[in-house]
Amino acid sequence: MGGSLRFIPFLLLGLALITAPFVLSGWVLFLLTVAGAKALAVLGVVLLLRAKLLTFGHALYYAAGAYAAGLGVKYLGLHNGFALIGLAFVAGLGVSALLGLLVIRYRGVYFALLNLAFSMVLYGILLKFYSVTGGTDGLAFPAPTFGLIGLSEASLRAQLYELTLFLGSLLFYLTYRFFASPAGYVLFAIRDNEVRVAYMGISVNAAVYLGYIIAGGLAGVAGVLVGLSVGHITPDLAFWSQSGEFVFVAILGGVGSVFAPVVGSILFEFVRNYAFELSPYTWQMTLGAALLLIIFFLPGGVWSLVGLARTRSGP
Amino acid sequence: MNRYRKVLAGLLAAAGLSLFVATAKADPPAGAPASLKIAVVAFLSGPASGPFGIPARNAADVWIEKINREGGIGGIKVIPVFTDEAGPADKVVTEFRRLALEEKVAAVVGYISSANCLAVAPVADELKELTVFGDCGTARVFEEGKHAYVFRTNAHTVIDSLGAARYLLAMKPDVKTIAGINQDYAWGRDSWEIFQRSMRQLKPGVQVVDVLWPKIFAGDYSTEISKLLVEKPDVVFTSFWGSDLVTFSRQAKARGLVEQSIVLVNNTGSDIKDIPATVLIGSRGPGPIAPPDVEKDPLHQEFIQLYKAKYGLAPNNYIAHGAYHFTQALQGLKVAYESAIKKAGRWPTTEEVAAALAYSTFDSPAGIIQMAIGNGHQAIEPAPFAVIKQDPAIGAHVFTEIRSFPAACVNPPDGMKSLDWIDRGFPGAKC
Amino acid sequence: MRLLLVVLLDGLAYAAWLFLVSAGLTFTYGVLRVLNLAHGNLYALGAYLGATLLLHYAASGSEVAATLGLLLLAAVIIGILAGPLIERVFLRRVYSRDEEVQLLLTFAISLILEDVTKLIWGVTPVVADMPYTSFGSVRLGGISYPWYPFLLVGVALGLAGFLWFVVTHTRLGKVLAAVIADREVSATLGIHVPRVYTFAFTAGAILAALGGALTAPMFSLVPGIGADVLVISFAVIAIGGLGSIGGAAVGSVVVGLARSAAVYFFPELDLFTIYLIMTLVLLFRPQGLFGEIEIRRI
Amino acid sequence: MHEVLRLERVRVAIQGAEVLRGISFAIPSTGLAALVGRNGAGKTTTLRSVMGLLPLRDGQISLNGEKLGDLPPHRRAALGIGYVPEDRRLIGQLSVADNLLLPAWAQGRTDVKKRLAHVYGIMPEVRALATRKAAQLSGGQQKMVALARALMSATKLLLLDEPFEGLSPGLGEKLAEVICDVQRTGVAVLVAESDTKRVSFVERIYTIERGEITEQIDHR
Repeated sequence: MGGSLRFIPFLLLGLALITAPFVLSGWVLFLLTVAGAKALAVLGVVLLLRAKLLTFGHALYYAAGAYAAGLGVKYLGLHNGFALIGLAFVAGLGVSALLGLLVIRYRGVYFALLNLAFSMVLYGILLKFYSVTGGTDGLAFPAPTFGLIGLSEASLRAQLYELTLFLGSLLFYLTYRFFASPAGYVLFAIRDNEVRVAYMGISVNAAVYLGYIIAGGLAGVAGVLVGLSVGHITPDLAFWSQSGEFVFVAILGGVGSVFAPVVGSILFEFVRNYAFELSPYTWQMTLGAALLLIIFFLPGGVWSLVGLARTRSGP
Repeated sequence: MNRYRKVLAGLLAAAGLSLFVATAKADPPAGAPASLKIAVVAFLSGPASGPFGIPARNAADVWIEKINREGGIGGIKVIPVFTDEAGPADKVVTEFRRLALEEKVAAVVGYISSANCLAVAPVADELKELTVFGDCGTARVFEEGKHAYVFRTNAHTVIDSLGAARYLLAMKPDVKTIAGINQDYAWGRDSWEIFQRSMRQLKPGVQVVDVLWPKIFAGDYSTEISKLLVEKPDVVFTSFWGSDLVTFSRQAKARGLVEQSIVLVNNTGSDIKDIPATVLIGSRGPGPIAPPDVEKDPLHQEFIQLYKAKYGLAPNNYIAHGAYHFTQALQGLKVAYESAIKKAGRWPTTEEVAAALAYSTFDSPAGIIQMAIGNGHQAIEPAPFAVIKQDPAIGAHVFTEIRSFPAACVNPPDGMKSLDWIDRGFPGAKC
Repeated sequence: MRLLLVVLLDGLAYAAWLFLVSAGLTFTYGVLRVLNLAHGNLYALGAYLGATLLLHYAASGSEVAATLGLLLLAAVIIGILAGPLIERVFLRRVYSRDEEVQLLLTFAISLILEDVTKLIWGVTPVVADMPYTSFGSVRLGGISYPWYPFLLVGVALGLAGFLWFVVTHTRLGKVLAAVIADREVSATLGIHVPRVYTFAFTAGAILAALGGALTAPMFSLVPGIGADVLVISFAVIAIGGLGSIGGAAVGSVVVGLARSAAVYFFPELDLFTIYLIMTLVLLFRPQGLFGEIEIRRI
Repeated sequence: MHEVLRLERVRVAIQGAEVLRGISFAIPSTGLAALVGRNGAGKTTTLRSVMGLLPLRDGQISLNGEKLGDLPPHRRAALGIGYVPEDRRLIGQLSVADNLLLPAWAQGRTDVKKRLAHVYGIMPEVRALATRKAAQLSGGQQKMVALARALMSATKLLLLDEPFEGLSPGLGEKLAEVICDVQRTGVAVLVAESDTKRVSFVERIYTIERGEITEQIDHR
């Protein structure tokens, strides 16, 4: 009885999200699309944080996904949105599978640093190969087509939103299942005590490697979705400050739930935009103060408010 | 307290004046909005804020005040919405959408970074938002795409480096070796490419002895200067700007590079007092390095006075072309709106304003601006260059050997891509 | 041969600068195990205040000792104002929390300090290069070098020696070693650990500001200089080994020489050098050249 | 005879789980007592609470009748409490002499030489190790040095956490002798131990089980 009732809020939420394009302003819709897409990259950061692996270079995979698709547009003439997303996903997976072989041996601040170094090398490459990548001026992403749906270009924003919503939901659900799988539990156990996990006869490195690749693939998809929405990509996607933003949002949302990155991501986009609006000259100070407040008064991230509300309203 | 009172007094005066002007003037055209919101986007933080962003923002501020004092645009008061351009492309585009969709601004003026102009242009078309780029350089905006709602009322970057090549040959016709030092990012690459190709056309046989690519904002250029001192090129070309230019040129001066080689800067945004004497320097458009006849230009004089009165500095001495460019954008908008109103006999649509701005010609503090190329969406401007000299009489730096290359000399004709035009030997150039 | 000499001189001068700007970051990490992301902002504050003092008190050229004294004063003022404030009011409250929370806290402070600097000094470049131009120059390898960068080589060597002496030969250094090795046992021995932390963070802040102050005569100062220095010093100390002063010194020399060689022989690689070295070093020696491997606790 | 150390209904929780559940006991001056219990019974937690390393949820700890409250550890060391943790925890990169002198420096004591001579008097074998680096010592030697280091502070109370663990029988006997010597100089001693046999030399044994004192046995 209780089970079927608990399903209703989710159903309502889902309906609300799906019908959002008919209600919300274009700007809010765009913001939600970008925030939802970035939440996928943040989800990867959260996944790794569950294993106590902090990365300061996750933007590497975000940029890899975006640029794989961007170069696909430029050199292969691809315009099909699904093909571009597939390309970005494969790029995220492929690059993380390759670099993962090296970085998964490291922990703590060294893991964070090595990832940072790799991301900055990619940043340098994107900057250097000016004739291929457009350097800091970046690459344009013309409006994609979604052959199957065949909707008009006028509804592109709504399409991109729905695409991000459905694809994002699917990937979030799969990640949620991964968290609940044996490998997911291993990652969580590593957080408490890695050596004990190793004693249990479980290959820690295999679990970390798997987690790393998943996080890479998620970031790749995030990159292409943001690229498609924004319409333009620059090497800043790989810059360390972008990686810092992902960690920022992960902590803002909290690592307790797969939903937390979405909440954190949306909140961050709004806070950042309003900080710009309220104090264009000192928005960094506003952001910094907001972050301090969260660290001291909401240590579990914004998501902990949801938990609080739940316990208050009873079972 | 004092400052607060001043601001208040200014506000009251402005309000009173505009009230007076508004009542004195004829009724606004039919369908006119109560006010005209215009977004002004410029770097308010980061390294580009000092040389470009803040002067540009301040210039827009005083110029909008002036426009409002004189009755606004088409009798309608302009309300500026200032925002920071800093941040990655996704933030810049999100902010642009907020300005267009939430703030519902009538037009967006601004953008200093080329990357941001490239990112914003398609979005402006999508949202049918009239957008006038204020300062960015890349020629790609209108050479790679057509943008119905996007304009640039300043010249693109070709005039910087082609102008530098022409000025160099005017000052030192027998140049044999050149070296380049440019920041390792897109605009640094563009600048070197245009300069190098122009030199190849204008004086074949000039040898490039070295090309250095320090990281942007690297801060210290000692190593690069050592290498240039060892190589002894006739000319060192650089597209440094802001603090990088100040540091590089002062280190170059301290170490004798400025005496050994000609140091040629294609386009700068720095205080003239911070650049050593004998450095050759250019500016995108004739605002900061003004030819003598432009000095008599009443709009130019008015701009300098307004800016000085409110912000204490002269925008021309502080070589801030961003400041001039933002007034050009506002002038362009004003003239386009007013001619569209005249034509339509009522408040015009965005499309009508855009049509009026295309291929238009209007006056600005930096002289007459012609929207001559890029389907009438891209302005051309002359390219002024000068040598910085210490003037013992006034104890300050001044520009000497000022030379301005006419717009038709340093801009490609309408419909031709810049690099093709250079490689084909500047067909149609009138110098 | 002459070219090699020039490469070496430029490399060493750059290495000295790298060491001066990264020593504070590695020192703070060494004692507190917190990577201070506000390091670059303390550097910027030191640079701005140093430049301001020079412009006020040494504008018409000045002696070496007076100049260095002013710059040191600027660093001490910034360190003593900012260090205890950041450590006592903010950092202290998160020592028991995860590493990433500590990083974020310093990141938040860095955002705030960035705007504080802008509000105080504005955005137009501040230039105070009198020492760079007026301390004279010397001809080496056939080209002219100003004295100031070589003065910095001397200062860097002096600072490295001073830090080495304090850490290994004084009671203070031994107390620091005890706190680094075992915070809890140190407390049971009667060491006032929180005070040591405040002291160490303040010392790190002074070092960061000193790096900036000594840089002020060489660079022109604009908003954002801190972020670049943070990333560079981060890379330098990662190469040397986090928390190791000696490592920072060696890392600086490696990066300094490599960058100088890159400018001379592979100018296209200039941008990459530091990250390439960092990647290579971390791949083969993840703890850095002089870092210690942290023992995993069961 | 007054009590040097008294615990009254002390409750301590670690990560939400209550480990000490209302412990009360006392050690008289010049007393020599042991706290015996299995692993996880709460011995280490008791010693750490006395040292001020863990906050009390409830109850009181007093030294010579004065309540310690939430006095931080370094202040307790200055009051004359010495503590030898279970795993020695010397500062490996410092010499033995430096390890011994750390407490004196930290507390700003003026009688450093006298105190050092006093400790060397009780444990002459440590003097011979003075210039060696702590990390280079054998496990047994490290135990002795850790005890000597605690003695530098312990003018009133000495806390030892499983000092006999891993020691050879011969060294164990020697340690017991030193502990008795310390007690004779007027310092109260509390030893935590899992095996009653190893602490046969003490005057009083408290048995601790699941965070509660279950038994008190007085010798002599």
